[in-house]
Amino acid sequence: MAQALLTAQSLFCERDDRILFDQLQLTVSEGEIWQVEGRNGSGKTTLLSILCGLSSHYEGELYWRGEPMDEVREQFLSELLYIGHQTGVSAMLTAEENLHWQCALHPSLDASRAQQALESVGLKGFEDVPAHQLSAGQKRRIALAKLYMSRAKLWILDEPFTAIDKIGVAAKEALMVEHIRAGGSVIMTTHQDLSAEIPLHTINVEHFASSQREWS
Amino acid sequence: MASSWLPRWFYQLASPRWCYSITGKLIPWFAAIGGLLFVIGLVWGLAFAPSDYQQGNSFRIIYLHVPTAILAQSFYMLMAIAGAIGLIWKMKVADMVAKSVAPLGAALAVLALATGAIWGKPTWGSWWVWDARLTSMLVLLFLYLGVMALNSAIESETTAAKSTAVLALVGLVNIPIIKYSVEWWNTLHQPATFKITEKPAMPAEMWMPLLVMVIALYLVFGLAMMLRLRNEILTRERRAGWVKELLGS
Amino acid sequence: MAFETFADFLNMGGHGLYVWLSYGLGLLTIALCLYLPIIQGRETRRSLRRRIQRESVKS
Amino acid sequence: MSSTLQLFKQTFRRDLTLAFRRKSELVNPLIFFLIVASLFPIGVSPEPNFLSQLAPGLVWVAALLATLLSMETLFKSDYEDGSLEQLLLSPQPVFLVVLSKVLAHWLLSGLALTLVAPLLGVMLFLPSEGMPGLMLSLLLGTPTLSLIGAIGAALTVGLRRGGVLISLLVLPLYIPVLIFGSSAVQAAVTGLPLDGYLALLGAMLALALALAPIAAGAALRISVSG
Repeated sequence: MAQALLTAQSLFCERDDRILFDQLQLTVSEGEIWQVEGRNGSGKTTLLSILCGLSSHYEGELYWRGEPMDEVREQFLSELLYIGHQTGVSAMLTAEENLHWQCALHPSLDASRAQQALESVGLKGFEDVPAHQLSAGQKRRIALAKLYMSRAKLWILDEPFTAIDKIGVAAKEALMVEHIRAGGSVIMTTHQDLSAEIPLHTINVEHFASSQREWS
Repeated sequence: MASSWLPRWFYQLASPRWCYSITGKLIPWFAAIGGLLFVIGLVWGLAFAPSDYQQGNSFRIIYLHVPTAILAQSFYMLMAIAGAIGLIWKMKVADMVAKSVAPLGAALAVLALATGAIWGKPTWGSWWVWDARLTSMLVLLFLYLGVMALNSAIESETTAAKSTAVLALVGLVNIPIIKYSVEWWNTLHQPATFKITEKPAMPAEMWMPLLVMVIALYLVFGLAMMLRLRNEILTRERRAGWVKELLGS
Repeated sequence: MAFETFADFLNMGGHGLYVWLSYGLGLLTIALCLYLPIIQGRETRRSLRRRIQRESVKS
Repeated sequence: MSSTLQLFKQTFRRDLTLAFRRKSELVNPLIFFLIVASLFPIGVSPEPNFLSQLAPGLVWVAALLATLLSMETLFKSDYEDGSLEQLLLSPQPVFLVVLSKVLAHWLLSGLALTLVAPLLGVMLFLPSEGMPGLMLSLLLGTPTLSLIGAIGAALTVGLRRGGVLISLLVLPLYIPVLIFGSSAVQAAVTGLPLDGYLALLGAMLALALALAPIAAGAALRISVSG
């Protein structure tokens, strides 16, 4: 029986007078890839930022390995890799410098694998070019290089494949499969169709949009 | 909200509904007692209290100036503490209290400054003097304006409440420092002026009406705060069943 | 009573302008602080009522 | 523990690198400092005696405004490119990263201003006895300005037009520093002992060091969450 990593119970979130979701349940266990579905503006990004603890605009409970999130937050963060819509790549820094700082922030990233990671995402030879001189896809690839360096248990990825070509996507898919085989798990949103071989769990945010909630 | 050592009313206070109904019951009392005390204090201070031997009758401005100055400061404290409670216990009502208090505090600070300035004219011969009290009241007004500006600049209600709470708390830490530094700066720059209000010993017939006015203004502005709070509760809880019931009939 | 006549009271020993100006401002401010939330409250209630009616028609 | 220290150093180095790559942001506050200080002789009076009396306050006001001007960029680009999210998701304490960023920022604004200040002192006919007081008070006062400014920057980072707002929030909090800073210069000019003022500036710095990074960290969390 795979251990439950991240559990969300009766999550409720509203924005601008609109209920994005209510009574949302989600349990992400070891070895699972979850895809969050929903139209644009349905609250996918919001859900991800709630799950990783960036947003506090919600009601409900979050648990990490069965413990309340508030009590084990540090532990959770040290086992988390998050790549958001904004990738966290500074335009004025080179790929190498960007990764270097990320490694300092997140001890779960293995700094010694930075070179290899950049090579894997096809940025060999671009290590010392400031990111603003790179294309959008290349910039995103700097962030995605973290996937190759990560020892984190849970990956939360928000549209990681924007501006990434097919070969790149396939490589990341393979990486994710490898990650879940090793007992990790992934929560992601994407507009791309993932290859059929990936064991995919899905959750559609819109299914939770209608609420019977009695406002207290 | 797991800790149980807090008294029960604290948790009840957390419920907007309870808060709405209790303020509804309190408002008539505040209005009646506050209004009565205000009239008593006003007549007593203006007509019956003896005039000051040095400043004459312009001294009577004290019955407005000092209470508003005291209230402006305690409202700031209230705002910061309510903000802190909102931050720590995620109590919605506390956020609403903080938001309703801010404009009243600013109005009080303006009033304290205005009466201080008007008092300054016959006392010092000019409308404005960089006296320690007036200066620190001016800074307090700036702090209020900053809090209000931040609150109105942020669209999301919850984010606005949290941000202003942080700012109000930072201001609260700063108030004693500002007060001290301004007082010290003032003595450095104008050593020989006499203070506007600090009298060695004010006779009872002078300070009694002052006390009445302080209490009266606490009640009156408490009333104003409750009125604002109730509006805030209704707007923020507009989708709650009890609000619909209340307004639907 | 600190004043002999009503005129004295208004005059305030020559400082009438300052005293009455202060109290005038004070009363005005207090009145505004009470009046504004009251009319605002009326407006809020009215718009919320309309909103509730709209919703009940819809459903 | 060593990884925490490592993060502090890395952030510091990163922010210095970033600042040196955006040259204009580096020199803009300094130019602003010079321009503001030269507005007063032009706008008020170029008379040396008059200016030398105003000089302590003028230099301090100019330094305060220049620091404030440079504050807005402290978290802005990190917010825009998502670095701030990464920072907040670090298991390391946020206040430490904030402290490191402020330190880097201060080196390039506050310290730079302190070093340029004597030039302004000369332009405004500040008596030469006042120079050590000017330098020392700025040295102790500008870090406090940066620390307090960081709170304002953190509160307004998510807002599109934070520029004027940040001044509104932060300037009232700068008043005690301004009072003791300019008084220290004044005392130095008149030959009075400085240590009292410097001690007060130091005490304020200590308080700001202890509290401001925590407040700024909380404010960042709120801003990113919103």
